[in-house]
Amino acid sequence: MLAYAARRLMLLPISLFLVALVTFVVLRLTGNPVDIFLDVTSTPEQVAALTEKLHLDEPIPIQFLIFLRDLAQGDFGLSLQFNEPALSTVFQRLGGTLQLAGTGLLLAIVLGVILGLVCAVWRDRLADLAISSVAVAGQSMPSFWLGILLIQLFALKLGWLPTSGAGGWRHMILPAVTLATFLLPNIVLITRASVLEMSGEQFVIAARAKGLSRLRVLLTHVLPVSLNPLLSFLGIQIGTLMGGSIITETIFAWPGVGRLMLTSISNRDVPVVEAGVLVIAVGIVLTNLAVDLLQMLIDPRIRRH
Amino acid sequence: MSATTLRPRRALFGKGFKMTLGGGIVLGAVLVAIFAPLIAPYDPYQQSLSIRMKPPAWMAGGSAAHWLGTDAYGRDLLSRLIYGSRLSILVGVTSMLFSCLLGSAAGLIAGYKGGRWEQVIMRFADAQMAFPDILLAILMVAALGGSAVNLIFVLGVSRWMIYARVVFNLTRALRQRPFVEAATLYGASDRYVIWRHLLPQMVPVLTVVSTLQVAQMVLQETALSYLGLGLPAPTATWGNILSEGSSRLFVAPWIANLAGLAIIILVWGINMFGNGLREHVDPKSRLAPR
Amino acid sequence: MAEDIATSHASQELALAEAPMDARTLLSVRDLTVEFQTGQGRFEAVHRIGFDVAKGQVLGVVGESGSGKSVTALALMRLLPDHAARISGGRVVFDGSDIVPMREAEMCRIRGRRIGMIFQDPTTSLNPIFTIGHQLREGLRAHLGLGRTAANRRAEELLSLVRLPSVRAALDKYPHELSGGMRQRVMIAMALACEPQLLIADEPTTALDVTTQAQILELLRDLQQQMGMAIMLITHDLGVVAEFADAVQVMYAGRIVERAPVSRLFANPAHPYTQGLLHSMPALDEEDPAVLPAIPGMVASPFAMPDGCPFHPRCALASDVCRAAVPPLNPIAPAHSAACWHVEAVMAA
Amino acid sequence: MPTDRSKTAPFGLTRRGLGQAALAGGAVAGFGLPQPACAAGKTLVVGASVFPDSLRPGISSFASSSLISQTNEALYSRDNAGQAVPGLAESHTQLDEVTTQFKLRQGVKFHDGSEFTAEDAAYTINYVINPANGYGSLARIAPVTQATVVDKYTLNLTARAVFPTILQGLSNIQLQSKAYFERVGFDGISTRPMGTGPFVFQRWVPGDRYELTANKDYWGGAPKVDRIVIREIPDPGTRIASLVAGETHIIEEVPIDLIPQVESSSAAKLDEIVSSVGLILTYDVRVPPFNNPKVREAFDYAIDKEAIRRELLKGRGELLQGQLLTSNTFGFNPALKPRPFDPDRAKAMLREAGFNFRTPIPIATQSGKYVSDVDISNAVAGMLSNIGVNATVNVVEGGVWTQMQRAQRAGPIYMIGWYSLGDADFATVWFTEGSRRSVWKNDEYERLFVEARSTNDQAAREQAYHRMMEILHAENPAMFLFGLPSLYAVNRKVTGFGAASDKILRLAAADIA
Amino acid sequence: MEQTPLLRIRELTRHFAVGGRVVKAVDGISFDVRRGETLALVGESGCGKTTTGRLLVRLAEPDGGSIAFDGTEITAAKADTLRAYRRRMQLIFQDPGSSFNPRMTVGALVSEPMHLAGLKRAEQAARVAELLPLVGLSADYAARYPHEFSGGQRQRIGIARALALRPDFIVCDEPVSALDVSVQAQVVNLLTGLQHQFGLTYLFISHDLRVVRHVAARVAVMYLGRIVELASKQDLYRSPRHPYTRALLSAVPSHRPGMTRRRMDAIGEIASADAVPSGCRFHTRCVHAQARCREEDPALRELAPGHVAACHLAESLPS
Repeated sequence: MLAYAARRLMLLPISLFLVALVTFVVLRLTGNPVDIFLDVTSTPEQVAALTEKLHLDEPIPIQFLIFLRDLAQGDFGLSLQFNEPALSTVFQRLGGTLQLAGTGLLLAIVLGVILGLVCAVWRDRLADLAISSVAVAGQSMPSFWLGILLIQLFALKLGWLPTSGAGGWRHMILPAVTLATFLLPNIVLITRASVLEMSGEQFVIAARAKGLSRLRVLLTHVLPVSLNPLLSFLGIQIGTLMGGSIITETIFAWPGVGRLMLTSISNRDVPVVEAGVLVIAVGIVLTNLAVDLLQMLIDPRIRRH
Repeated sequence: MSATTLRPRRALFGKGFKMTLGGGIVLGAVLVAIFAPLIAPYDPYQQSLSIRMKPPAWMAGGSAAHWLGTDAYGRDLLSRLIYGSRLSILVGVTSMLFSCLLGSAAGLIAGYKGGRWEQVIMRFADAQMAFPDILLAILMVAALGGSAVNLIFVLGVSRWMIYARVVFNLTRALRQRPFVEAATLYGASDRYVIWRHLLPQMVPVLTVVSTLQVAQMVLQETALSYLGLGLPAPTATWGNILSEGSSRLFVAPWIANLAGLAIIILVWGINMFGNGLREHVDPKSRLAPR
Repeated sequence: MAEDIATSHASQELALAEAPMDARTLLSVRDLTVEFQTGQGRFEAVHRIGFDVAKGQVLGVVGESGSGKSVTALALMRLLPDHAARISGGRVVFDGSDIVPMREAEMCRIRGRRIGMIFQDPTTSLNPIFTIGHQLREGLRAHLGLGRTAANRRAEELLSLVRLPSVRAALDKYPHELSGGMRQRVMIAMALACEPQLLIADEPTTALDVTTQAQILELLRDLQQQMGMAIMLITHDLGVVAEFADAVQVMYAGRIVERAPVSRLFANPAHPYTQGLLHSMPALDEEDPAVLPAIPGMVASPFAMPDGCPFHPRCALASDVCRAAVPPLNPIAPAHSAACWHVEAVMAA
Repeated sequence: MPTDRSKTAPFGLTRRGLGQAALAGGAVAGFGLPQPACAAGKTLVVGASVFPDSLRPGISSFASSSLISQTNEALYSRDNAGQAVPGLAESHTQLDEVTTQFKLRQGVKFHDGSEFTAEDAAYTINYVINPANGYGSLARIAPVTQATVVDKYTLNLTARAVFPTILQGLSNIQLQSKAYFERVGFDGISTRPMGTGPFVFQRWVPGDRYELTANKDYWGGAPKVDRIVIREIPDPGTRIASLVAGETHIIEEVPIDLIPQVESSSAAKLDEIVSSVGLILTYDVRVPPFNNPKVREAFDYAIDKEAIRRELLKGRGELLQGQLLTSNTFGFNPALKPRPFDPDRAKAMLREAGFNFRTPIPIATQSGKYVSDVDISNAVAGMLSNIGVNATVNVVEGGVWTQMQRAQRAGPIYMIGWYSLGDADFATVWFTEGSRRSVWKNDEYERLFVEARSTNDQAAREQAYHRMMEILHAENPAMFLFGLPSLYAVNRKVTGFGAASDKILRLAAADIA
Repeated sequence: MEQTPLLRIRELTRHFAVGGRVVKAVDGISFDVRRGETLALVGESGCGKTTTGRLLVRLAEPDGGSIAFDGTEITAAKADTLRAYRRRMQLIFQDPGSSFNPRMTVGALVSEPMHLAGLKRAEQAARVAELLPLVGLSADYAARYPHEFSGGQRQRIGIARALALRPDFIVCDEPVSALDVSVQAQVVNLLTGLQHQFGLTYLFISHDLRVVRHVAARVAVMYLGRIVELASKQDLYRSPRHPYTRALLSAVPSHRPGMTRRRMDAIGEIASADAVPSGCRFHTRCVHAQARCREEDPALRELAPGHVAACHLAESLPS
């Protein structure tokens, strides 16, 4: 397992290299950061200085190599907006995103698995129909609109929760719920499908033939085995969650990496965008690795390969 | 278990029902889009500030002249929603086609050729999985600017690897299948195997994936519009209408809500249809949603 | 019971009349009917079958796919897939009580404790994500209330019982780390964990290699002699039955078509289907005819059962009466009965 | 919330290696925890519409001025109406045509306890006027050539020529402590501002919040509240919602359409002031179609400005009278009148000018920078479409906006507002070549601008500005739209706060009842 | 003088790499398949019999050794040459269902080999109409889809397809093991009938010693990638010389109730092909194994005319 983890980690640089390459190319397409970051009234000397500082006077491939060199040293340069190391700018906001994404993910998983189980157990009954239909409707809903509706209802009409920003746990509820809805419907449907599929497995009948009760078989035999497809899905969708946090953080003015990315892209803060994208990519790759390891932990059959 | 009664429990939402209902909604939306000029009561871009933010006919202050009311510039909301369906569907479908074509070709090459091709293509796909699609889309729209063509390109590029993975796995699985081996045994060329045996087998799965992807693309377009990276105003897209309306929820909630409703209905219809199709193609539902 | 026989559908209990339930009877099945509801429609997978299993008896149940033999086994365990199948009639009296109307909780106390079951494919019958030990202990702890150590000790005993090498190490292994034969041994250990009175073995050797098959059968036979439980051995392989069972019943299209003590069935098959099965199997030690005597045609779809005897479309002896009426399971000799209108002709052939 | 720490813990290691542990760690660890103990006192929360990218002084945006002026003050500052009032200087005297002497306030303490003296003022101003430093607001005091210390509390400023608007200009130059500046450098004062202002810097979380505590020793009297939190809430709906919900006490920039939302709340009220910003749509006169003055004039006829003001601005603000300046600005030419709305005439003129109606005309605008900016752009685009022009709206983000401005490639039309702060000098400068903003050039205009700037004769200046307005009116380098109001919404419990025409938050006197 | 065999296999080897381990699926086997005969390849799962069949028809590429078909070396043949031979060599799959493209009709399936061989459409149709009755199916079935048929019927379709190009040689890979007992006999009869009718040569892969005894002329027994015994049917069944063959035979359930079984010569289960034991591969399971067996890999020896076995103790085994 450790060897596997090591092998996977060795692939990380490849992924990161490709992510870095794409980011670099796209950002170079968007124009000269010097033009953005110097005031209209700036002097030619300043332009030259910044151009040199950002190595913009070098040919593009050289720029990329310089970028990679700095990257290897963890140096993304200074944020053009905040005038501080880009990476620490990103890390400052990472806590917020992790907190939000973690809560949202937890909420989505716990609720999703419970609802999915309910659907599977009462398959084709009213509860299943109701939950599944809502789940499909949930898949179909622009989540940012849901966020806005939640603000309207819970913050404005009822006044129970704050509208935006970070603070105590109450600030967390609406954004976390909104973020959770990016994954929740799918988790419900996958859990349902997975539990139903696994319920038909021979070992489930065999377990019941041992005299274990239906509920016990469901919870101790079917559910653990059903978690693996769900984990695979989560591994793939962790990117969606990050994407969702961009939107959610924007709606709720949540100080996280997502919103930082959005503003940095709009402001062409190249170092921060590059640092942010790579930090997100590392996060996603590591999450995927964690998911894989978790799957191995659950299913010994996967451990071999 | 009840030993004495067997209630034949058939899903109320059977695949037939899902496909009919979903397909009906989609067909309806497509028809509306095609015949927009005939159906829409007004020019969707005709603004008249004096009647701005009139509520729908059923609300106090509404009038039958504008069934769904007007938006912030006095444009007829119904007409804008009708015209908006054109771009939403167009962007959704073409970007899906683009990413399907791109991804399927990549997946087919990787799966069929294997070796270095596989390494390069699938590593790239993996890498892109580590790049949230919406983030990539934001980056690219920011770089390229928001036009319909760019939007389609960006949405397509941001999700090609979904198809690449599906097609790659299918190709690999199908190549092992005895009927493909049988064809090889009879001296079939690669091209024959691909066209005659692999692609036809993939069509149902790809249809399902593509259908559900259209839904995702429509949602993605609205998300980009919300972030101000969609098509430029005053273009009538549902995303733009929803985005414009969302800043006026308090004073004119119907603008955003009706646009949101339109999106939900269409996307729900597509999802319904896609889910039905999935159950039809793959009754054991091995294809994960999305 | 007499009233049931009078119904239009021929009950299969005629043959049982001569062998009334006695103290030795462990399981008594009467008029058991299992109904399936599928997307294509409704059908009876098992139709009013009846049979007895005596204490310590090995009953072979032989049939091809779709004959209803596995469904019968699941019905006895009340493990039919509940969204698709149900017991629509009949009684299953196990050790004096009818399990058909039993509550699920009661059923849980019977399953695994008083009736054990093993399945065709040990690979899919073991949960891949738990160790052998865990899966063995599970039943022990549920039924016998054993503590962890006691359960572990008992699990070790059981694995030695089924002659698994290096028992202690095996407890911590996962199913995929064992060979097919070993897995089936584990399944047997599990089924026998609480020393049940009846073991239902559903094609226990089909998925195994020939040499493994023989070893598993040998093990089962030894364990049966040692522990004295009754076994209901379900198989499609007459050879397996010949070696192992005391009595055989042959099923075809959801009905029992013949029942006999094992030696008698092989010597004097009374149903054309039984006869066909026996003959169509190439022999191992004598010269076959150049052309194997095959049973023509194929099993009818459960949705399109022919009128009359379900076997008549494939039967050389089929006559008008076969096409018109389902033959009852008639006694033709002590403990031997067959459901055929032309028993005499068959036995003469 | 102990989970917060555990979640961020894995990154602690990485961060430590970056030498930024204290900064980042502080921000993250404090994140989501209950408000610190000092919250026990009165905390005033402001919802800002736009946050600056950084706290770098002098980036000539009102958003950054507004934050920096909480901690740092100028020699002369402005009141809410935009008039220059004494700040760190108590008075000034004109020694000769080009030299102004300032008497500084005595006994003023920096937040670090050191005393504010002429040394500090001279040091800051000399830093600003050194072109090598690239200080953004340099243009405000461009004519100043030198700051000299006369004594501890007296400062002389020398200009190149007569500089009639020197006080207004100085109001944009926040003064720094010389010792502190020298110690921490420009980056230091940009990350931890320290000055003489009514509030003391505590924490700056870019994109989220700016936290300050009251300076109890403030020369103008201790502020009434103990703590100030300025939060960035870019979405106007959310901003208003936060006010209505009581999370914020003051919010900036209430969109006109959402005024009913404020008015319907019993907790909040609207606070409004006429600002001196003239909102215009600038044409790129270098290339077709707007190199043709006929096309520019035709466009002016195509827009029903009165309808936009009536419907979108709900009658607020004023219609620019066919010129850049608002009517309250010195130099406003009352003789000029806006061109009437006449779409037929516009259409005819466009045809006459050979205008290609299929040419895409994207109107570039920022969002939330000016009242109803996007709405107005949309309405203009809609009116242009009504006469068949293929107009769209291109909402541009801040960074790109700067890029476009810098490169003078903002597209065929872009929306911008110029503050005059009461004097034409500040607004008219933008159409001169020296501003590096205008692509429209007019020799007479240039000449008049310099003339008006170089005399203290107010009548002569006014005459020059009148003529410049005539030129603008005739030439149409831009479409002149509205003088915009500045709209704040305030919790009814808040006293001592007023809407500012220059969008600077003045909170020293604000209190929560 | 014996004719050249139709197939001459020498030292054929196929190794896979799975998860860093080498699986010796086929490990240097040699045998001939004579014209018109049925050579059966028997053994338990994992012994390499299916891989051997696939190597012969070149669905898998051998790592070493040679295959000569009708006197011509085809081991390294290029696609073009191979195509000509492919017409003469066919494969009948174990699971007929999965060897059909579910989207093709029976007619299209049966004519696919002809289509690929370049036959005209009309010829194809005519041949399909000929083939279906030949395998006992109605010619009308051509328009139907394979899923509409039962297992036995599908195997008939598979046989028809294999016959489409009038091959000389057919590899039958467990052709009846997926079928019900009552249908097995039908398909076995069909295969033997067709062999007589067209003079076909079969390599009959099976684990079912009863069926093999019925159809084969000679039988090769495989164990862990090697042939351990090869003999005529009569010799093999009457006097098996390898303990493994003896174990296989004694493991087959008898049809005679009450008959006591011979003591098995084998214990345990087939080892994994990625961990082949040293010496004689069978020694880990052999009740007769001696020290020599653990060290020395026995070669195939001719013990009687046409009867070869790879066992050191072949002569000294108790009967």
